[in-house]
Amino acid sequence: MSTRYGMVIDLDRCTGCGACMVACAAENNVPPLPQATSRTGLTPMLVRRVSNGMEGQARREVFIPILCMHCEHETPCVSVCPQQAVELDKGTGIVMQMPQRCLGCRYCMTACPYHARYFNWWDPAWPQGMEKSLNPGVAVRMRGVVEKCNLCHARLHSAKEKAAAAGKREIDPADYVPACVEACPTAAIQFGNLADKDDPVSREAHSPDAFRFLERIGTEPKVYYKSGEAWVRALKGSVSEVEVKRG
Amino acid sequence: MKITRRDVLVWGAGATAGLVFTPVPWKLLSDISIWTQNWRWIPQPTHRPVDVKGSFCTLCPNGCGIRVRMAAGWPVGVAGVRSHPISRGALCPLGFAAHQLIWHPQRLRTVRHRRSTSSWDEAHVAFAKACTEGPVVIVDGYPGHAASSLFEAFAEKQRGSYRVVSGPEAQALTPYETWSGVPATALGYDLENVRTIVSFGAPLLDGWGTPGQFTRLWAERAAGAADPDLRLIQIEPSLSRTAARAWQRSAIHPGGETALAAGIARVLLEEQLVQARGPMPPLTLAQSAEQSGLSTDAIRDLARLIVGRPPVVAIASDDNPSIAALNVLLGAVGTRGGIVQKSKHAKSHLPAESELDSVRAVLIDSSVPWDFVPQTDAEVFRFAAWDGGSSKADWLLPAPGFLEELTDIPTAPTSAIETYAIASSLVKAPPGVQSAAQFLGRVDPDLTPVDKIIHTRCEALFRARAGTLCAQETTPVAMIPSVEKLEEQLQSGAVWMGEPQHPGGLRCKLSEWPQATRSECPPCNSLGTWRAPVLPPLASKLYQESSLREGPERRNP
Amino acid sequence: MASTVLTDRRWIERGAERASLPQFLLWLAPWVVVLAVGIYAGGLCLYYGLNQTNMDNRFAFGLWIFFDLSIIALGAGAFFTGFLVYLLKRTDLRPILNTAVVVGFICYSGAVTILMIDVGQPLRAWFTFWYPNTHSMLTEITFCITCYLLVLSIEYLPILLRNRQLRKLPSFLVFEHQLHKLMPVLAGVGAFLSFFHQGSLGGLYGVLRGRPFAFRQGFFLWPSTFFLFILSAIASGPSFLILVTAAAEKVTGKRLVPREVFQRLAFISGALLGIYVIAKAIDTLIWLNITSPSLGFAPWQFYIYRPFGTSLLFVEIVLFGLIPAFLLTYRRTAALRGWLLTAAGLACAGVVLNRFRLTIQTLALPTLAFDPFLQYTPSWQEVASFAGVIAYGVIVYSLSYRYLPLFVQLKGDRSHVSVD
Amino acid sequence: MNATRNTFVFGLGVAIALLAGWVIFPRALYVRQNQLLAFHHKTHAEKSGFTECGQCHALRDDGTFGGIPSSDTCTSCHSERMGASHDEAVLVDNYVKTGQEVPWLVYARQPANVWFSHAIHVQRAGLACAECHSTYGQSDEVRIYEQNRLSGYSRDIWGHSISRIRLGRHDGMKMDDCEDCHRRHHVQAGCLGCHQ
Repeated sequence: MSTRYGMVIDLDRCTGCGACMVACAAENNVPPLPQATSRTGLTPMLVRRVSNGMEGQARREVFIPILCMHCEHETPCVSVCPQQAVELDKGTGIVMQMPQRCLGCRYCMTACPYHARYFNWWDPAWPQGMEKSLNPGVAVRMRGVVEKCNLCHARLHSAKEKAAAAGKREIDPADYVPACVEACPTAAIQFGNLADKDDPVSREAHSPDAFRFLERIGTEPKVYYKSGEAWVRALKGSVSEVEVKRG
Repeated sequence: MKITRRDVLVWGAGATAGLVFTPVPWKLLSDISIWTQNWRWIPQPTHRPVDVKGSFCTLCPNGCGIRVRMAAGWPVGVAGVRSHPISRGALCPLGFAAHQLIWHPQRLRTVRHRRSTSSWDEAHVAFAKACTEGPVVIVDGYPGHAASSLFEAFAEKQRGSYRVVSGPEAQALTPYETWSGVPATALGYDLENVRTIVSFGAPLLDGWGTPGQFTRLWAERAAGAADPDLRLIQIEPSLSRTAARAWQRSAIHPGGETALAAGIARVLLEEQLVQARGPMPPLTLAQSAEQSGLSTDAIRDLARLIVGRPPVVAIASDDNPSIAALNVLLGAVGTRGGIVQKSKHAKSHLPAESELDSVRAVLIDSSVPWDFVPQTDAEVFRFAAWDGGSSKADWLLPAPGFLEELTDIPTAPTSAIETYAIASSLVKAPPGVQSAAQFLGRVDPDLTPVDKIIHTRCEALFRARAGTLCAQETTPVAMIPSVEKLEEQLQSGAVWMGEPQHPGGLRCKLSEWPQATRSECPPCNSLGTWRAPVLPPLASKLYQESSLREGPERRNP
Repeated sequence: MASTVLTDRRWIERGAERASLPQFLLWLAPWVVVLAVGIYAGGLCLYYGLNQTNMDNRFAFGLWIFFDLSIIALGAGAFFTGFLVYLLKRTDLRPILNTAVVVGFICYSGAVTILMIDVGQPLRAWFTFWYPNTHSMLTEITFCITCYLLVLSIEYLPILLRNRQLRKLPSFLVFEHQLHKLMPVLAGVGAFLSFFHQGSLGGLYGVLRGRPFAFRQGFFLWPSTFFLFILSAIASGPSFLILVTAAAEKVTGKRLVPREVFQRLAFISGALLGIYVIAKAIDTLIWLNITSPSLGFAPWQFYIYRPFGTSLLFVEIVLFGLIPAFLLTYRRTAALRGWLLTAAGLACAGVVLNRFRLTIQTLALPTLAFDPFLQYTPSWQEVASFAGVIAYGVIVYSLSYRYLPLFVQLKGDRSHVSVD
Repeated sequence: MNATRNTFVFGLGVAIALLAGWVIFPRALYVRQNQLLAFHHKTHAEKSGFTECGQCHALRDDGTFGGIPSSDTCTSCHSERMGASHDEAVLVDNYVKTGQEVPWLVYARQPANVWFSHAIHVQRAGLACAECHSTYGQSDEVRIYEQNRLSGYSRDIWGHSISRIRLGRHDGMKMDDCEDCHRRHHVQAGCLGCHQ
């Protein structure tokens, strides 16, 4: 049975501390560029701050971690890439971006409704000496290519290698936990195998409070969100739907 | 025969035609695109093996447990440690990129005297001279760690004095010290057992105390529930990230905390919602309503809500005595789930600000926040690993940075349980770097060096045979064969945890409602108790590449 | 002597009236400057990377995609005229044919240049041929445009070889003659390729399920925009030819093609435009009422952000659609030069506006409920390279006009070449 | 006359192009370097009595591949000079004694974006080392390391036939070669399987 890695992010638990963002950047050797802005930076994991549009005592806010949703069906970015630099991995369900194949046309970025893809506008650079702190097992991307969340596949690699060395075929789930999941201080991000009915994550994914953003587009994202607050769940729709709900 | 222009053309045509049938164009096409995949100016990580070392974060007094991934002798990643009894696997966002700080562009590498390059010898001469001429003050940021006792010993011998700069959480505990006589450093919050928390602007979910501790508790016992087991009531003028996630929230006028505390106290006493019978605050309910910006009814409801689910504790963001007094009324002092005494042998310290005139020199340890500037005309020796800029200090002395120095980690300020840990130095400090303790050790060779002090402390722990050692599995100290074994385990990331003290024995005598004082320290910023003057470059993403946090502005050049 | 140095008479068609060389150079000078700046700007983008542009992660496609889509649509006149002349045997259009080829060549080569500047790793562009993803519209476009540019170059060659001097080389003449026999085939191939990539350019955004403003239901594997793009392209192509030729006539102060040709083109353009607009209207209705609601997007939400109100829709369909369609087809108005040119202009404006909305508006509109509406202003580097390509077009056209027999009817129809 | 002359000149062009392309170009494209020390696999195998590659090139506990043994492995025999050769002196004085690593040129080094696990290919799939590395392990030669001037890759990656037509069985370590082998063994990895 093939694995389908996915996440359930409990928005009620997210305090917006940003640990996931930093841990992700450190794990994946994202360069700290002084000139990068909120629109040109590289944030494979990005926590967004969203309010219910009210003011004063009635105002509510929620923090929404946005990463690649690893769409399972008609994955928008896979079909558009002209040279097979994007792939939905058969074995794991991870949507995979190959920077070394990418020609930087950015068609996939226009295709992604979640804006979870990022372009290397600059050559990656580190302050003098800091390249020694690069994480082994993750290749640094060059200027002019697209990158995104690969579910920390470097960790999947070492898990596989460890299993192989121990003569096992299947990896030990404990060995493969993405950086953001590991970093979350409130365990708001749950990671697991959606194809496995008994996996807590696939159970969570079917709870009444669970939802996915822009579900109706029909791309079957594998990153679920959950919240007890109706106004937060309403955010899954388009502007129009939310407006309608807000009345 | 002469070569005509036509010949050249024809020859060229032939050569071009021929070239197509050689590897040249095709191989070049391939190699050039491979070249774009391996640009020489783009650094790549090392091939060397990775091993994981257990240690502790020294960037704030809370000392969260960390796992450091090391390759080729350098740290390449930081993660939390689940088995740590207080931080419980969590780190603040800044911690996850802290290993970059070694390479921070603002790293201080040379001794500077009034902004011009100088040498350690000159600094020594200057400081030794100062010691002979008059009293010196040593300012420490992490009271209770091994270097602290070295500082104290030195100050004593030099007829100087030892002062402490404590963070907002610790300061919030000072009123109880004045009323009970128990030093603030011996107090802590019994968060594990509390069921209602009234936070007067304390950033509980935003780097307050040991970041992992409360957020994890809140996530397990409060998050998302309509009527949670742990009620978090946030009283704050603005919609902070804590307020945004709190169970209940009251927006009050800025600075209205004191008045509101008084108002709530009055309601509690008038409606006899608590055992205490006094003291009654001077403010009438109307006055406190007017000053806090809540209606009198709102204050009444709030008071009733607070006592609705004991045990309850009020947490202030600074040393506001009215809020402390409210805790006394609520019976939250010296009781389960309230403010408890964690240790018997903690000392109280002079705050760094108090009388600094007629002092010859001030030596500031690198653990002291960069923005602490002593109000004195004495000669200032400032130790720091990073140059935060615009320093008034006469001497800037490069200190070891993150992971570079052997130090021990005493109990975290807010913790209710005593802990002890050792952060061994995993990385060789750059040349020309010296800690304040080493510096003083050279001035006065008779001082016991830090490693010795740590060893004696381990011996003390071993002899006491109390508490447990938390690593992957927890083992009672009594089961550990030798002090060497104990020290070795501590060196490799284990944490010693003392037995929880019986909450009783802490009594606050409060005859009259305290006068409102000007609060000394500003409320914590979103950096929590972060002490380094710079941020890890990657952490600045939070400010620079997302709208997640507003300010402080990126602190890197 | 000096006069002979400063003259290029021997390169110019016998009997053809051309401005003096200095005059001509004076005309070229400003364009050369613009081209130079454009090349510099393009160089900056290639050397320092795309941080030179104002594009960003959310506005990942900028000015260039709009530019490419527009000029390729306008360049459609080339293949379409060839198609009419060679395959539908509309020989009365022959006089415009050479212009069509040159214009087409300019547009396509310009588009490819811009494309190469605005991808992050141009040196890897060949991967598309080596590891093609057959599901991608962009693969289809890359293949077709590259091949068609080749075709256009071959079609351009005989015109080049007919230059007075080059003609003198017998081998060239033979070659040119052979090529000429090939023309119908090439026209056929060109037409085929063009139909496809014009379509796939429409598909480029039409397939974006994640962008409900652009997404369209399809027939077979192609979204409706695939066919709308073909239609709009072949509708506006001839109009553009009219404009270009008219402009040339204005500059040179000569009558270059017989009026009937203009009439003919106008009618074809108008008729197709009419069909296009109707199809477009129907498509819009289907999209507004079925496609986008089914994805959870209410039609009104696409139009609440200024300046992208419903007024644009009206402009595109009526002002730049129905009206020029009428003016171009109605014999009376088509006969009046003023009306003719206005109408042609409107028709071209229509297709350009359509490309603009599809490329730029799609990216500006939010998808997630908490997305902002985005602004984007191109950097000078983008604008300059844009202008550079236009300058390049003017220069190539001027040179071709001066030294090549673009308007062969000047000496009667010379479908077969005679050596003089 | 004219025609024959043309054909001749044209042919000359073709000939020169072919010569340059097939003979000069491959030489010009690669930089040839000697290893710093003349290490002989055969001798070491005989002296040590090792029979398996894995006895020196071992897997680490976490399954990662040890690669070329570190210089302290040499210490066991080369703690003092064994013979008068210059290389021996260099090895002992500059590396064994200082504990520094010998800067070996790695013939089979893959670029940073490739993730290759010896544990999976050797341990689990049971491939013989020679499958990829040929029999260099038994040879007594010290190969010259050829580096591509443009890509910086070792010649072994592209393989020694410049046209890659009729490559030796163990020649070439390009993605195509990996894919061939995967196809032969019906193993599907996907991009993610072998790339970082």
